[in-house]
Order: sequence, then C-alpha cells, then structure tokens
Amino acid sequence: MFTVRIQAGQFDAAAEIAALAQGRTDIGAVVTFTGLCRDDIAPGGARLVALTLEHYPGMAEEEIARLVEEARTRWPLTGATVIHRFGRMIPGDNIVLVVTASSHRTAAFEAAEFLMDWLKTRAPFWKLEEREAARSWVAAKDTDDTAAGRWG
Amino acid sequence: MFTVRIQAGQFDAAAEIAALAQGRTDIGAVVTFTGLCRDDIAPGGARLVALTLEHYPGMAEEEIARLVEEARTRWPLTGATVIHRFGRMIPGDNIVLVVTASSHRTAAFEAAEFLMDWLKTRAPFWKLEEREAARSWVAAKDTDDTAAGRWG
Amino acid sequence: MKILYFAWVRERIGLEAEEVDPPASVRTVADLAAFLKERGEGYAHAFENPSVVRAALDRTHARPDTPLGAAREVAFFPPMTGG
Amino acid sequence: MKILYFAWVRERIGLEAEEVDPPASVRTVADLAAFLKERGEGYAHAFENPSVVRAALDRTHARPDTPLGAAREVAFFPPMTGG
Repeated sequence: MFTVRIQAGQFDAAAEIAALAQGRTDIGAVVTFTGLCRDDIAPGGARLVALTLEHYPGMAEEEIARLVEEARTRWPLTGATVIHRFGRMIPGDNIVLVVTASSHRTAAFEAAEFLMDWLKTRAPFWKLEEREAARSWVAAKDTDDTAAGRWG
Repeated sequence: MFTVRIQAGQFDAAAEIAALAQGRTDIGAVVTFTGLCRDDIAPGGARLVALTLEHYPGMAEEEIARLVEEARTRWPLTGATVIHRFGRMIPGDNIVLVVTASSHRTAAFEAAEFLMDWLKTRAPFWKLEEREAARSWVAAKDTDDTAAGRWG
Repeated sequence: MKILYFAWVRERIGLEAEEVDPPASVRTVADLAAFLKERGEGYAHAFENPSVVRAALDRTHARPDTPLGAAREVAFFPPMTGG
Repeated sequence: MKILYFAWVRERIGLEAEEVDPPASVRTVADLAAFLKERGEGYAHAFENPSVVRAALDRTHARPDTPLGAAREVAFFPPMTGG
C-alpha cells in the first residue's frame, strides 16, 4: 500500500504502521520518520512561538507521489506512507511522517532517508516562523540540498 | 531518556515514541525501526512456522546498553529506546524496536541504523527457525557483519 | 495563463493568483519572471534576485530556461522549506 | 568458573551451564575451548569448528586470544542472529 496525504490535522504514527502491516506477513522491517516542530531559539535569542506551513495544493500531493514512485523504482518496498501537515504548528507538534516497509531493513532505512531528503527540497511547502519578537520565512538550507544531492 | 528492555511480550511503537517525546519541545526528529518476523520460504520451499529467540540474560541488556552509549558519543541524541523480545514469534509478530530522537533528522536516522547494524552482530540473541518440514538455527549473515563494519 | 504566488513571493506581490497574458516574446520561465518584475513595486521586490525564486509549470518543477510551452498554470515561490 | 552455553552449542553439549575447574595451563578463551572439546562427544561436536564459536567473559565479548584472567562467567555460543 502506498499512500500520500496532505492534511491540516494530526497524524498517528502507530495507526499508519498498523495500516501498512495489517494482514501481511511478508514485511521484515518498518522504518518511520516523524518530523516535529522544535522549540528552537534564534541566534538573537527569540524563542519560536509557532510555525505556519503554507503549501501548494495539488502540486504537494503530486510531487510527493512522484518521490514515492521514484523510491519504489530504487528499493523493493512493500508499502510506504507519507503524510505532510499544513497550517499552524506549535513546538512539540508533528509536521511530517514517512513510513516505509520492506522485507529487508536496509531498503526500509534508505527509502525513508531518500524520501525525507527529497521532501525537504522538492515538496512545495514553506515554513513561516513566529518568534517572540519577530516573524520571518525560514530560509532553505544548503545542507538539505546537499543531502538530497547524494541520491544522484 | 535512554531505555533498554529485553522482554517476552509485545511492544507498542507509538507508546515508546510518546514516552521519548512527552513534555519535550526540543526534539525535531524521531526515527523508529521495527523488525518483524517475516513469513519467508526456504530455498527448498519449507514455509516458516515460527522463530524462537533465545538470549543471554544479563549480557543482552548490558551489550545493548553499551551500543546505546556508543551511539550517544557519536550523535547528539535527546533520547533512544531499544526493545528486543525473546521467545516464540510467528510471522507478523514484532521482534525488535529501535527509537532514536534528536533535534536533527540525520542524527536520528544514522543512530537508528548504527544501533540496528550492531544489534544484529553483537547482541546475544539466536533465532531458531521452525519450518513446515524442518527446524534449524539461523546462520549469521556476512551482510550483517559488513553492515556493522561500515561504522568503523 | 494563471499565475500563482506562494510564501514571501505572495506577500511581496500582495496576490495569491492572477490571470496574465504575456506577449509572444515571453518564451521561458526566466522571460516570464522578467516580464512580471516590471509590473510594479511589489513584483520588483519579489523578483529582485531571480536566482532565489523557483517555478513550477502545471505543478511540475521547472528551471529558468524551461519553455513555457502550453502551460496553463505557472507558480513562483521561494526555495522550499517543508519536511 | 561457571560456563554457559547457548543455541546449538547448548543443544550439542546438552547443558545450559556447568561449573568447570580447568588446569592452570588453560590461559585463554581458545585454551578453554580446546580443554572443553575433550570432555566428550557432545563437546567435540560443539567445538568441531572453533572459529564459528564465539565467547564472552563476564558478559563482554571476547576473542580466542583473550586471557581468561579472573573471569567468573564464561559463555560459548554461535554467531548472533538477533535484531
């Protein structure tokens, strides 16, 4: 089963693992990645109050579905689920979930990392930070491009 | 929070993620690896009926705790949980859970892979297979030693 | 042609979307960005550094030299920060 | 000295654990394995290929040339297959 969802609401990692594994006995490894809104502090000392995630409806689903298809051509996956939230998040909230299932652990790990690396650089989402004394768009990171680039 | 448990009973990945993340807002990434008993078929066609995991009580906990300590020296983890079951498992059952939490995704992914690679080769567990027409001890895999060896 | 703007490109221009009918000389994504940049102060600000503005044609990532072809929906946005 | 056996080493020897008092000439893990191998048919079978039998001293992995030192608990087992 391969699923992509873009949603405002919370997700439940356990329910998504269960949905992928239910009734199957050919899965040897399930890897999950959960990305959370982190309570970081800017160099100037301004504490994060919230992140608002804006997205490009339609393209977000299509682009992530293309990444999942690409992962399936590279690794023998028995299933994958990607959920990305939009809207306003406070520190501690879930933002993104990637679940990959395979008969072997290396495929599950590599596919999850691949999906996260490319999600960061290709999925049309933008984070607006609200800090105690400021608000500003999060700049894309060179390290994300580098991480994605290693998949060649 | 850093936790190692060796147990006969099932585990609940969601509860373990929640326990690591509860009340914290400094975690940006949580990776889980769940290893399951897979319904594979031997080259001769004998279907797996069950796996029985034998372990070395005492050493299993100590060795995994040493691996977790080693992971903490290599990556900035905010938490990690390793649970390894023993006893008889049927296809579809959970066997092992690794959860790693960090402020950054690369650390969480790498630490989870490191722990799984070394668990496979250093944790004192042995799988006894029961197949439809045979039972035999699972041979250790060269690929596991190779995977562990890449951590140098 | 429908043009969509996201994140700070949207904020600077002050619009989420608009219909635009560029002249035939506008053939590529970069041509369209240069054409839009002339439409006013907000546009000039949004496209002041064209190399940091990304584009999609009909919901697929495009490069500055990608021909617009028959695209019906073009989007401009900053580098993505999801995940 | 307490000796523990696991998995097929345990099955071949037919014991989970035993107390052994080896002579002073038994100084290393490999010496102990060679000493045990002479104790009977099951032992001979368990240690027929010593290179595939692993050992731990006081619950820490050891190599064939590791000195037994003051170890109180020695375990012999096949390569591990957990995870």
